Amino acid sequence: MIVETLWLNLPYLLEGAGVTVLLAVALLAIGIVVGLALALAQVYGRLGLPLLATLVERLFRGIPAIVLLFLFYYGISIFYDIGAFPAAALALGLRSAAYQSQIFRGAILSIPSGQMAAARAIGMSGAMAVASIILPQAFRQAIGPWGNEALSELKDTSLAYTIGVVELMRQASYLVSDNYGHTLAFYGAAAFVYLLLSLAATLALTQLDRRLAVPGFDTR
Amino acid sequence: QTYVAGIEPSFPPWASVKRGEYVGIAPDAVRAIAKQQGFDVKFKSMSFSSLIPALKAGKIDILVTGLTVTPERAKQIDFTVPWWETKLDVLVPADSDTNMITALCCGSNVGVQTGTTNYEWLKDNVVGQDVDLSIHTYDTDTTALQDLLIGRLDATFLDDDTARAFVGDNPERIRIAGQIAPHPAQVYALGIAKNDDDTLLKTLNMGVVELYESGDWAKIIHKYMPDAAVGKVPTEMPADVPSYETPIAGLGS
Amino acid sequence: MNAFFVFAWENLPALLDGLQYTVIIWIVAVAFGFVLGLLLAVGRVYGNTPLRWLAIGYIELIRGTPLLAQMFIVYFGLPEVGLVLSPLVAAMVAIGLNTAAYQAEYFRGGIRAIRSGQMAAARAIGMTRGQAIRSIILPQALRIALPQWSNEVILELKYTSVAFAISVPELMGQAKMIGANTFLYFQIFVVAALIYLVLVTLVTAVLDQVEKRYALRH
Amino acid sequence: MPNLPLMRVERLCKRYGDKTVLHDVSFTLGQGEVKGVIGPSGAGKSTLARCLNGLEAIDGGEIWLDDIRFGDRHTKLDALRARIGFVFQDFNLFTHLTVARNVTIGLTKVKKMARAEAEAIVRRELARVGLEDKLDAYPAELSGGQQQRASIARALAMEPELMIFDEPTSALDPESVGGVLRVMRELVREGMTMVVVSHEMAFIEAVADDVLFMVDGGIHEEGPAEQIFQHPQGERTREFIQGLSHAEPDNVRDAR
Amino acid sequence: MPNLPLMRVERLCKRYGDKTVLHDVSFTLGQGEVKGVIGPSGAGKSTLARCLNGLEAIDGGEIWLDDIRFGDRHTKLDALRARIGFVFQDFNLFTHLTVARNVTIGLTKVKKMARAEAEAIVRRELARVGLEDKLDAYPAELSGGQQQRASIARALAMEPELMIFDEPTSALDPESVGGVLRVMRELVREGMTMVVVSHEMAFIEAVADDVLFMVDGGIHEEGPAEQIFQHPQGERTREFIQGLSHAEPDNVRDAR
Ligand SMILES: Nc1ncnc2c1ncn2[C@@H]1O[C@H](COP(=O)(O)OP(=O)(O)OP(=O)(O)O)[C@@H](O)[C@H]1O
Ligand SMILES: Nc1ncnc2c1ncn2[C@@H]1O[C@H](COP(=O)(O)OP(=O)(O)OP(=O)(O)O)[C@@H](O)[C@H]1O
Ligand SMILES: [Mg+2]
Ligand SMILES: [Mg+2]
Repeated sequence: MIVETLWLNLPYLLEGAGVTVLLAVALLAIGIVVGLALALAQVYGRLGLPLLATLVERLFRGIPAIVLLFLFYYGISIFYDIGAFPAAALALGLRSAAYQSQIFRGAILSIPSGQMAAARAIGMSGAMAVASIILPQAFRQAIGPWGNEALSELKDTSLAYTIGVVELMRQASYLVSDNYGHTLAFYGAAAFVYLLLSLAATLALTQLDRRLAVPGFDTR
Repeated sequence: QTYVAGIEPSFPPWASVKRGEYVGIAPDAVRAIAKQQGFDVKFKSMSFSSLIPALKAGKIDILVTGLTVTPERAKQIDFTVPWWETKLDVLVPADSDTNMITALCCGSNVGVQTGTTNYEWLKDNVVGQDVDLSIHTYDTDTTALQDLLIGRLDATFLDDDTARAFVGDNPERIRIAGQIAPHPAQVYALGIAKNDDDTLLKTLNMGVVELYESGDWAKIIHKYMPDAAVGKVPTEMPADVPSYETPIAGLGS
Repeated sequence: MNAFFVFAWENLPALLDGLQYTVIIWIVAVAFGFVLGLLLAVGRVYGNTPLRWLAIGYIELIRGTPLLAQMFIVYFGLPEVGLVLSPLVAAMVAIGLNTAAYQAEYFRGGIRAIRSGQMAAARAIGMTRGQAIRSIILPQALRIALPQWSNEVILELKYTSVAFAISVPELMGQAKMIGANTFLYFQIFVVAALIYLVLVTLVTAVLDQVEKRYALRH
Repeated sequence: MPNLPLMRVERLCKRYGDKTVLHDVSFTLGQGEVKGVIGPSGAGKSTLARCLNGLEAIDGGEIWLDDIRFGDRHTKLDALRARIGFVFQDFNLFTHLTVARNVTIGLTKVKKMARAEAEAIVRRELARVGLEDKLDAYPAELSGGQQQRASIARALAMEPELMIFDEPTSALDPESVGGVLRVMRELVREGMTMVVVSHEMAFIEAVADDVLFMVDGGIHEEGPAEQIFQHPQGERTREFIQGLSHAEPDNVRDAR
Repeated sequence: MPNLPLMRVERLCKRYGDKTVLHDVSFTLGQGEVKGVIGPSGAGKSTLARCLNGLEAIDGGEIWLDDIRFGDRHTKLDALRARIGFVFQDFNLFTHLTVARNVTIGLTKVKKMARAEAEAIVRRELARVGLEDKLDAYPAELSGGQQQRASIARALAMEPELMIFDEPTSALDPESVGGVLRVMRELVREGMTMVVVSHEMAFIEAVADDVLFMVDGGIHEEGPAEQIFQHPQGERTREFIQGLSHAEPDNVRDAR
């Protein structure tokens, strides 16, 4: 019976999974762009910029996601009628940006300073050197920790239900509340879907790691 | 006119999701009222904690679920006239000999969903009365019940309707040990934002009463709870709820 | 605004009650995850093939599934095999098992960043592999992993709120209860957020000091 | 040989915090001139080399390349650096790029050259340093000497008017040194203007027109290579030149 | 001088994958003997040094230290290594520990010595290499030469019966080389048994009793230092010894 219920509700679980993936991709994309900007500001910024970036990072790492979701959904609504999905992508994306900034910062700092000097010495501007010499190397260093962050976020998309984004976990909990006594079965099914998604992500990252592998560095 | 109804559909038989559709007494009733009163309704699902901010931000217009009326809550939102009165059931494992009395004393572990008025009732009427009892609070009823089955709990407290639904599904594992009729009465109603313009409150109040009078209310109730006795609507109105001051919006005296 | 402060003040005791659970779960889980995470990372890098795959399997399984599901398995699943844990212990175990997988990956990153000469030099003065890993590799790997590991520590502080699902009345759970009573959800969450923020700021300050104190001089 | 001065340094000063690392350094560098820079460790040779390329901001004095003054507000240091090749002691090849890409990246990014055109230059420059068969190797796959020659090719590809070498052989094993010095010697023959900081005294003596002997952040003695090595004037210069051989002649075996 | 053989190597072979890096290497090392190992890059000198210390598993042949054979099932390689000091080209000091802790860690962890006792030894060994004032410095705060001397002290503190040096000076700037060679020369005087892989030919010539000239993974010529340097027998040896001076005598300035 439970199998049948699961089968009949598979489309909804998959629909939830679709929302989960979409939200994860959106928030990670925001996280990369903003996180990178924060990291660059922290490492290379002048005047108050590093301090400002650190402040933003601390704030978004410190405030619980649920409050960020409220702020971005109901707060922005005062000026602009934002949808739940974009609000969630923005709130969780900026939160992820704070975490990602630490990952990128660590990676940038691990690149020997000679690389920057050499880039400047052939006439590159600072920005050019960062873009074509420092970051490509830093990305490789960042892949491992970034994977950790991406997988956390994949599952944290479930927080978005708070403001009404119905994703995988919520579809599962609908089933749980409507079919009392099968908590483990439905959450188990959801967990299995997450596992498949995560393994796909890990595999993709491993491929990327191989692609970016450069002789002279451990690739295992 | 289209109203957006905020719903947390994990509270059968009042609100749940089946195959992607919002079902349960509350959404069915609101659809019927909408038809009668000539407005459109759109449902939007979100977590319970988000319903109130959403209402205040104008993201939704009506709270549609098994929403218990309390004077405390009435400071933040307006309630329509109550349409259901519920009792508190004490659930115990089917094979246990715990009764109403032993469930509430003697080192008993009792589970209850947080944020429910059931929890409030327990706190107000049992805790601090020098009884030997520990209360465990749960995010959802289902987790509390699961713990009852595992044996971490001796009894759980929950709304009569929900309790019946659960027992109906698992008669061999859980039984109802007894019922408590709290005072003041626990009643359900729809919620809306506090607003100077009481058009919506009037419409809904009228809708609730007309739905009851047309007999459709009883049909909806019986669809989800075949054996339930349908009481008069509006039911008893708790004191200190501003929107219940006479004249009641939409209902005259 | 004034009303907000009154409200915050009135409910502060309840939140602080919850905070105790949050902090205790967090400390135990992070410590437990630290030890297990180190073992997993070492197993994954230096272990023989079965051990390596065991570590990989564990890490990917845990990272691949939601904490809530893991917590339900520990809380509701283990009793099936006769192990009934109290909510608090179950929360510590579940969160500890979970964070171990993430911490392992940070530590592994740290180990990978150490030049192979360090191991060779340790072996050359007669250390066993175990001794070399313990006294030479890990102390350096931990220092390297520290900035990114701090992400995990802070994240975990907020993940303790999942324990509310199995009836641990931690900080966020208390806030939800108060919210349900008063319907002042947003306000109470903001108060909770401020408490988290203070805690995170403290933790980050400590970790910053540790990072500075133990920074590897290259 | 020196004719038009290509570079002029006047009363150059450089501080790190409180510490003055260079003070009152002045000299001129003619077109086609090879200037050797020698001196004990910590004398400021590397700092000077980095200043000449605008890699370090200066705290006093002036550096001119032709008629452009470093540090002027409208001076584009990036553009200046593109006219000066710099070879680092520890090569600093871009680890994530192949040898060929290491050489082209300055051409395509800085000089905005088309990829095809750049590749022709790469082949020419890598052939010149004897690495025509290493186009697709990564830096980590090369020996130290090969890495240094690749980094020379990277600098040469930009067609610099001046090459600065900061101890280009001191991170190399003795056998790799030969190859690098051979390439440098070739450049000298072609008439490249060069500043060479090096501990390879024999080499400096052989190729440099003029030698700066630096001590404690200042120029202690400047003169033609022959004068510095054969007839040093300064006390410190003499000591330094004489103290250079490590393999002290006493045969310790006999002492056992 | 060689008397009792301390170490015996017989038909040693070592492969990396398909590639044979050492083949049929045999020699003996007497108590108190200093063995120099020279040869072109890639000859297998470092690999040999690492095999002698059990850092690499060997694929054929035998290595004996006294009457203990490497690789026997009941041979504890860890214990063997504690009897052999190894000095790496790039020092490999433990980055996270002070100089003093670098030296004590082997004593406390491997020899289970009490902290206080170990510290006395540390002072003695660091004084011997002239670093008595650097006890609390971290490796990164030392110059290359100081780092190498600290790493020698680390090895010496274990009171090894044999010291192996793998190009201990080739990562150093020329001026730091002197200090390291001085310490090594002191060890020679004290009668330490040593294997020294080095490109410092003058040094090898001065201190080694016997020299192995390696080419392509084998011993091309072995003999007393004087023979190898002054009267090399093998064709390759002669070429190698003659090709050592980089500063070719032709004065390129004249060719311009
Ligand atoms: N970034 C820096 N901050 C502070 N002091 C510095 C810095 N870089 C160099 N110095 C100091 O400046 C002085 C000159 O250093 P520099 O590297 O120019 O000497 P050098 O002549 O190149 O020595 P070597 O032969 O050892 O390379 C040294 O005392 C050094 O400690
Ligand atoms: N880990 C390895 N895997 C494969 N090949 C290796 C490895 N280590 C060394 N080799 C190869 O073994 C050969 C001998 O290397 P080794 O480092 O012993 O030479 P060497 O005589 O010490 O040279 P150098 O003077 O450059 O240090 C070289 O051809 C090298 O490429
Ligand atoms: Mg220098
Ligand atoms: Mg070698």
